[in-house]
Amino acid sequence: MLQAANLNLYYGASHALRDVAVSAEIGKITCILGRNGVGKTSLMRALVGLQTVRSGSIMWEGQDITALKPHERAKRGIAMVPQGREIFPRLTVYENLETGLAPLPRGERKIEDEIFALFPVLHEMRNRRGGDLSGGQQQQLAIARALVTRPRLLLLDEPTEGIQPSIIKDIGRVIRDLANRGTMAIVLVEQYFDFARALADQFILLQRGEVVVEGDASRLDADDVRRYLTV
Amino acid sequence: MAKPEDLQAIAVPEEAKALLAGAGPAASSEPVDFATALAGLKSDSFADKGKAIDALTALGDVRAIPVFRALADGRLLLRKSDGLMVIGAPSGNEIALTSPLDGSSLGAVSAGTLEPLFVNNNLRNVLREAVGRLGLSSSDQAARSMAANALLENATPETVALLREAYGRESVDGVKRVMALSLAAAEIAHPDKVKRLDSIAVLGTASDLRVRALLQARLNQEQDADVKAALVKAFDRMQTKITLYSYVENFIQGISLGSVLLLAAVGLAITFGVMGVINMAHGEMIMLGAYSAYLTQEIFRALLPPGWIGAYLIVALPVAFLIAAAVGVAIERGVIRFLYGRPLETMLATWGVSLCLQQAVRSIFGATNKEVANPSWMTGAIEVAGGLAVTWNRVYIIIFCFLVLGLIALILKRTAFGLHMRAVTQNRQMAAVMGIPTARVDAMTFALGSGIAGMAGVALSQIGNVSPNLGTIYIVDSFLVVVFGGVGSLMGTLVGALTLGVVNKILEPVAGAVLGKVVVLVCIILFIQKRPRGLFAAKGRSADA
Amino acid sequence: QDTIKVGVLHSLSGTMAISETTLKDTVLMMVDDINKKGGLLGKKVEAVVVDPASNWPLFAEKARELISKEKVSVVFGCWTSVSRKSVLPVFEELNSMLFYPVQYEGEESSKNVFYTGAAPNQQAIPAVEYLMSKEGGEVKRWVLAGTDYVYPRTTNKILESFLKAKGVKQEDIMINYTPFGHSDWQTIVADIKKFGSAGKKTAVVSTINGDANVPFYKELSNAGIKASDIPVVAFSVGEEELAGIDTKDLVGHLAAWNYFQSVKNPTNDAFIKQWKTFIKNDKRVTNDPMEATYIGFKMWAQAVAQAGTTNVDAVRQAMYGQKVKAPSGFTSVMNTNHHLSKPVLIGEIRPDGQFNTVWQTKGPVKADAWSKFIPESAKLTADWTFPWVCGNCEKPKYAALVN
Amino acid sequence: MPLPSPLLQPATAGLSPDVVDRVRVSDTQLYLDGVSVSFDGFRAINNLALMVAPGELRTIIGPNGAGKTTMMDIITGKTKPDAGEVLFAGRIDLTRLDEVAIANLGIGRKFQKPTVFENLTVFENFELALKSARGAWKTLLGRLNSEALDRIAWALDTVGLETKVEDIAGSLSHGQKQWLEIGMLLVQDTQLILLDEPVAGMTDAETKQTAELILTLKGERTLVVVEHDMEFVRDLGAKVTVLHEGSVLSEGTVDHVQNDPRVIEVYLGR
Amino acid sequence: MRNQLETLAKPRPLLDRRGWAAFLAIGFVLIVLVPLLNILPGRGSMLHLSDYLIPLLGKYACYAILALSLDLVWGYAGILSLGHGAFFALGGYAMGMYLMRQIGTRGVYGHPVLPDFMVFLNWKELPWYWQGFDSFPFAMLMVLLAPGILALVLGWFAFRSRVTGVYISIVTQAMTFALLLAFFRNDMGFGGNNGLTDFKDILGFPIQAPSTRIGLYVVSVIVLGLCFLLCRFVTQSKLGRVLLAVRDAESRTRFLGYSPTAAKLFAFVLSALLAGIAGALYVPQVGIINPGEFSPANSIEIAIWVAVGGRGTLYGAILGGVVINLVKTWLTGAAPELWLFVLGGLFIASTLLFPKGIVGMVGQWKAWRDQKKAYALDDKAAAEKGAE
Ligand SMILES: Nc1ncnc2c1ncn2[C@@H]1O[C@H](COP(=O)(O)OP(=O)(O)OP(=O)(O)O)[C@@H](O)[C@H]1O
Ligand SMILES: Nc1ncnc2c1ncn2[C@@H]1O[C@H](COP(=O)(O)OP(=O)(O)OP(=O)(O)O)[C@@H](O)[C@H]1O
Ligand SMILES: NC(N)=O
Ligand SMILES: [Mg+2]
Ligand SMILES: [Mg+2]
Repeated sequence: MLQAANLNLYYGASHALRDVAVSAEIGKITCILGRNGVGKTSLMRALVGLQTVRSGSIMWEGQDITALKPHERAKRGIAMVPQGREIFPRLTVYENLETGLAPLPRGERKIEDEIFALFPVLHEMRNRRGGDLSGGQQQQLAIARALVTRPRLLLLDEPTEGIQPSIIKDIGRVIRDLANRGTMAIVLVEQYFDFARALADQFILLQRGEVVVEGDASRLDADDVRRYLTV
Repeated sequence: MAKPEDLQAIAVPEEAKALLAGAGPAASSEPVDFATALAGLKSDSFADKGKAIDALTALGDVRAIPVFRALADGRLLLRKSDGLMVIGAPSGNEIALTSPLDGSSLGAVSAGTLEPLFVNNNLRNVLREAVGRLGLSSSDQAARSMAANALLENATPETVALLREAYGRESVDGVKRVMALSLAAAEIAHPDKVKRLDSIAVLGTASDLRVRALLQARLNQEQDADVKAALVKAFDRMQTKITLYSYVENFIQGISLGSVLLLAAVGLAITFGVMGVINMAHGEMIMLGAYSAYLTQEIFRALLPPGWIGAYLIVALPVAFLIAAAVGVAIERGVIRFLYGRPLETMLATWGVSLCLQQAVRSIFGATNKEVANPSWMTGAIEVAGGLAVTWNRVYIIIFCFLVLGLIALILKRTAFGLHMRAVTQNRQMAAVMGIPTARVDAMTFALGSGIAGMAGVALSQIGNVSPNLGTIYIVDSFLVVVFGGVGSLMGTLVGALTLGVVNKILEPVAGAVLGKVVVLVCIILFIQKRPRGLFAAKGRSADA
Repeated sequence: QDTIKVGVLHSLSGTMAISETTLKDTVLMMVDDINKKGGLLGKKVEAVVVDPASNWPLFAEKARELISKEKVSVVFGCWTSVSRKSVLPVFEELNSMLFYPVQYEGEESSKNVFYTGAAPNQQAIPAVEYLMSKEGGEVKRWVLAGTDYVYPRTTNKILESFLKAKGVKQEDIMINYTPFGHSDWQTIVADIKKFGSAGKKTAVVSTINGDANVPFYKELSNAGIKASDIPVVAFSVGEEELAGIDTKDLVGHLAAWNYFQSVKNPTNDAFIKQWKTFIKNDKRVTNDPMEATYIGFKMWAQAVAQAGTTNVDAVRQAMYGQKVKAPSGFTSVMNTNHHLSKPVLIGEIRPDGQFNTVWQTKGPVKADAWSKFIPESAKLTADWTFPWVCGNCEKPKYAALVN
Repeated sequence: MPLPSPLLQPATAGLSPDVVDRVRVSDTQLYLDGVSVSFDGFRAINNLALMVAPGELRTIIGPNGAGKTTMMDIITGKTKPDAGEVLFAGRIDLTRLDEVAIANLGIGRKFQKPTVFENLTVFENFELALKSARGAWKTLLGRLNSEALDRIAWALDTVGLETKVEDIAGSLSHGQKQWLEIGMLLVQDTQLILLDEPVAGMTDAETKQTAELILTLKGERTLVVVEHDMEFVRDLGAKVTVLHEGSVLSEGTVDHVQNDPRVIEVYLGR
Repeated sequence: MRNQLETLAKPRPLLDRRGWAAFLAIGFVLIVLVPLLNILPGRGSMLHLSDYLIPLLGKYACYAILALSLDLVWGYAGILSLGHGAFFALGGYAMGMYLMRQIGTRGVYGHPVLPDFMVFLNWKELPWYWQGFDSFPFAMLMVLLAPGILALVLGWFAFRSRVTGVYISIVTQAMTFALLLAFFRNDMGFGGNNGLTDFKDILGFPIQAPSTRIGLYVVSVIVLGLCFLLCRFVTQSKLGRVLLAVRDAESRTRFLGYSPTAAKLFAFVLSALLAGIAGALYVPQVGIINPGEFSPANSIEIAIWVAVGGRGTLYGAILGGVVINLVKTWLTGAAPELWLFVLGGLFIASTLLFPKGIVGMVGQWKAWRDQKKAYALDDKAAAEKGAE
């Protein structure tokens, strides 16, 4: 169970997250919504430890991980699919996936076949440099790479960006499936509202760095969305 | 002048008696005994020493061989206390003494209590010839071969006779061939035309520069047309061979220079090529390696028996690796880690580090060069033929640098550490998110690069200076090699270094060392226009972002 | 308390630190010594050390600083000719005094510089003459190998014309220049080997400078070129350089200097002892430029004592004819051309890194500021006393007054 | 000092006669035929043909890795095709020009991954994009006129970055950079506009808004839009080309391609 | 909105009011006050500025111009030239050749035409490339042309071929290294390792006269000021922004229709010209030009000055050039055996503490202050909210 509370994050003098709280439960999907620049990515980066917060706490599996380094958080089962893919450009596709083995105990360092079943193109292109892949292929690689770590908390920052419709559908199914297995908590940032709504168990809606609406997915009504997501 | 009292000390009693009986030292045409002749070597005049040597040689006593060798090497000594003539051999910090008369041991003393007998180059030649003459009857086949070889150029009728005799006795083929050649050389000016032709036929099969000189000299004097024709033919054949060898030699020298460049650059191929850190202190890592070799050698000299000294270089390699790696880690943890993603600031900071390291070494070890010995297994050359020789240290360096490069390639491509290294440098933040301990990987990568530079320093100490400036000598070349090869490509570094080495060595005989290097640099500049990302450029979409 | 300040202008960092640091220490030793003996003119002598960092324009800047700001009475400094050239205008402009202790190409005589190192006629010519002699091996073929800069160029030019005058043919002379710090000697050593295998006795005259010597000699010894085959005689390789090389395979190669540490005489024994005590290291060696520094310092101190002042003009006058019993075993004299008379010694390298003197001049040789073997230069005379008062004149400045 | 720059000259001046080609398909704005390109043996574009008329809006869809971005790379000169013809305005052979010359012909592009000048402010990004002389001397002495300002003001307003004008572009969020790049295209005012996934990372409302913006440009400008958002593609209502494995799989109206079984198979999914 | 845009769109001034005030004040001190302090007060006076400082300050001014020139290409166009010393040296050699010719018969051999080093190496006549250097205008032209043409040719090839990043650094380094070796060669006819020395006068003024020194110093400072303004003009123009764009995302500028080749070439050549001018001013003040100036280490050092001062700010480069050399002058005298530790330590410390250089300290401090302010403000708001 993830419980982050009172997160405050600054870029220099600009206050990007204001007392933000977010939680995620094993087996559930938490959606983060909000317009461009409200702080969704900042929140995700804070959760994995790439951005230090000025105040607030992040509790994971009952422990305070606020001060931990990103790789220590990875060891505790946290993985992220970042916005902008962030593939290792000069590693091959296979090597990119192998980086995901780092936080696993020695005996478990193996890439599951399931991953390739989900993204067959990655198998086809396993010896190509990651940087040479098309945008959508890279996005698939980024998701696969996160899954290789066998995370217990999976953070997805706009994972469908640039992916073709059929695969988006697959990804949706997989996310649902992963959640249903009951071994993983999922936090999903998504602009693609239909996709988000179909998956979300609970949600928070950000505006200018603040949580303005939160709750159960059933409470997510179109009015709120219109109010906060349109111009 | 040798005083009779001194001689008493060396002489076994009977000989001493004979000596005191009045046999003049050296040079007398009357037969003298060994001890008396030996005493002549004590003279301060080079001319008198020469006469004594002649006298000893004339005696034909093989006991003279170790004496001559020792004299030529400066190991024939006088004991200051009593003027006794002894042969010395270093043994730890002391000199072990043996008697020139019967080879019996006289114990070991400290070097300060002895005084060497000096010869000059002229006498060294005389000695060599004498050793050669005496050596023809040695039981050691290498000694016989050397002796015969030494007689190639300056044979006298007397030595020819000796040689012929030895040739008759000889049973080893290789030695026989050398003797045949020397015999042929002696007969090149034989009044008998047939003998001359025979001699030329034998000589023509060699590809020795000395033989070529002999043939050429003869060519200038020869009157007979047939012989002249044979000479020209033999000469031309040899010339072709020698020219061919000189191309091979050029190429090997190029590879050898290339391997030095490669050694200087391999560490940088990691710290700069893989990590992207413009490490201006790279040269100082090499320097630290060289000083590690020096330190190891001094420790060996101080603590271990002299027989061990040859091994110091082997021990120096891991020592240098550890020292340079430790300094590397200190630099990475202390400075560079705050500067990732800001390569230019790293350049500035490592420049500062390099200044400090240079000055530190200067303060600790002094500004002057340090002597790092070549172990005996690294000295000398393999003579192939026709003057083509490859020195052992070069051979070892070539082998060593390929080993190191292979090792790095293995680490980079085949280990998880290698994968993490590459991932961290390509996207440090994302690597951290994937669970790679970036700080540790950075430190270890830098340690590896530095450590390898340190090992390179050990190798380079064998062919160059060991001074605080050592690093500055290699830094420009190292960057040149890594960049020319293509940053990030080990293969590029390898091919780049070897290419530069070979091209340099091809140009050097034509353009001279200075212009040759200028031309090489200009070629590099032009080449980079053709391949703006080096020889082995990173390809693909990510490269031209 | 009032002191007499002495400037020390030797590189302590950069490429020249290898050679020059020792000279700085030598000056400090001399200062220490003179102070122990009660100073000079009743005052303590104080050394002002600066680091021109092997950077030639910085030499000029530091020289100016020493003279103008520190107000030193004299400066001991420089190694390379270019550093001397760089500071020369400063010393002349500010009328100060420099003691230059290194063998050099000559062709210079400044009123403000005293040259205590060898001129070419005190090193090169005698060395070649020796090798031509029976004792030296009757060398017939010559390799002139040097670093590409003025000193080797000039020396080789002088030697070339000397050799030709002795009947050596052009094809028996090979000239080769390499850049500073040249480190890959494979080609050249192989060439030397080939050049030397033409059946005539061959020798190498090396004006290779500084750092490049170590790899050169290492290559030489590895390539198996023995001194008895092809001897190398060097003018820039001394005890200090050899201390950085494993000399066991270099035995018999030669050097020509005005001083060797191995020379036996009481002055030298004292000098060596003084040095080892001062530097607190029994393994350190002495060498020719150190001896030149020693001579220069002694002469200056004597001249100051004699003049009773540190005034540059007065001291300069007192310098002429100044004599010092030198560690070389001879008495060196300062001539009016600002150069010394010194003996020439030729030594062979011993296994212990020292030199064994195999030949020496009967007495001191007077240095020529201008070489007789360069036509334009042969005409010139350097003499800073009446009636010449000139460093490069064809006739005395005050010729009219003489008659 | 003569600057060796094509910027100093009118677009087609100095081009060799065979570059300014035989007028073949004179009334196309963009013409590709038989274009192929391989990377290390992998055929990313395979005998591709495409014709876009002046003023046309063309939508391009296709699976990940179909070659859409590569096609744009070819048009803008980033990648040189191994074979085939690429003509601009029916006569200019783009394969012989470099990126700069092509851009100066009037071809603008938004990249799939937003690329802006991160160390310049939003305003400066616009200033650089602004249609004006590109030569070194001209830019040295160049000044902004009020017409240009109007254009920037309009673009700022359109992309909703008014409050960020003086911010450093690097500090923008992902979506904001996307918008900035679109804005830059607007002020660049080129004849042919290539948009690679313009609405990725936008909210549904913003997507709609973008579609409207594109529709207003249609007619005046020729637009080629690559997208995966079928909703958006539908909103644009333009002719759709489906790429697959480097060549055209299907072409026609949105309805036509959406019902093409092959398109469903490889792209849309069931 | 519109107003804001109008202000943003205004041509940027060379300097703002405070900038001009500082510029003029510093100019006054350096050009008027310093010489006066040297000339007027008596030697013993407290106010007297020592003679030896004048050429030193003049030298610093030349280094400052050099640093400025590198900052233009490195700070703005992103070209880290590791061969700028070469342009400096070429300018210096052009000036040195003029000064050599001015010696006339006053050389040691008294040869009317040939410089001393040619006489004693047996040169018979002046090589063609020495022709014309007896004329000051011609020499000045060469001060510009030699580095300018080299930069033009090298830059044209390199930028056109898209040689960037470390590759361009290495190309420039190889260039200066090649020139170093070439100029070392005595056969090149530039005096070999010794270079050109023993100058007598410049434009008829004796080069060692205090008045000439002051003159050269003042000229150097004025030229520095002008170069600074010129660089400001370039960097404040739209071309300045194009250069920054090229620096940060070269490929992207191409798609906007800017030719990075042209922009970079402009900056590179201009920068080489400035470096050449700096070299030309430097030589008469230090009295020697020799191949050492071509050494790669020298060029690296220039980059270090710029980095320490603050890259991409122009005045930072000037400051860096002056400060480092000041420190060096001081330490090589004050701590001759330890100064490398101090200098090296300074480099390390300055990169760690002031990543944006000395001048970046101000911005760093401002950012820090703003952040503190924002924290305080937000904390207050939060407290109030809590109180409600
Ligand atoms: N490195 C940075 N420096 C300064 N400001 C930043 C930085 N990164 C983000 N910001 C600012 O913080 C705010 C939140 O950005 P963030 O990237 O978290 O938004 P987002 O919600 O993910 O937007 P999008 O939907 O566009 O991805 C934005 O206003 C942005 O300008
Ligand atoms: N430099 C390259 N080296 C190797 N393969 C490449 C290279 N560039 C592109 N490719 C391959 O070419 C194919 C086409 O890529 P492209 O980026 O054009 O696809 P796309 O249609 O834009 O896909 P997406 O919708 O995912 O953006 C992909 O399979 C990609 O992996
Ligand atoms: N003067 C010398 N040896 O440079
Ligand atoms: Mg985001
Ligand atoms: Mg794409």
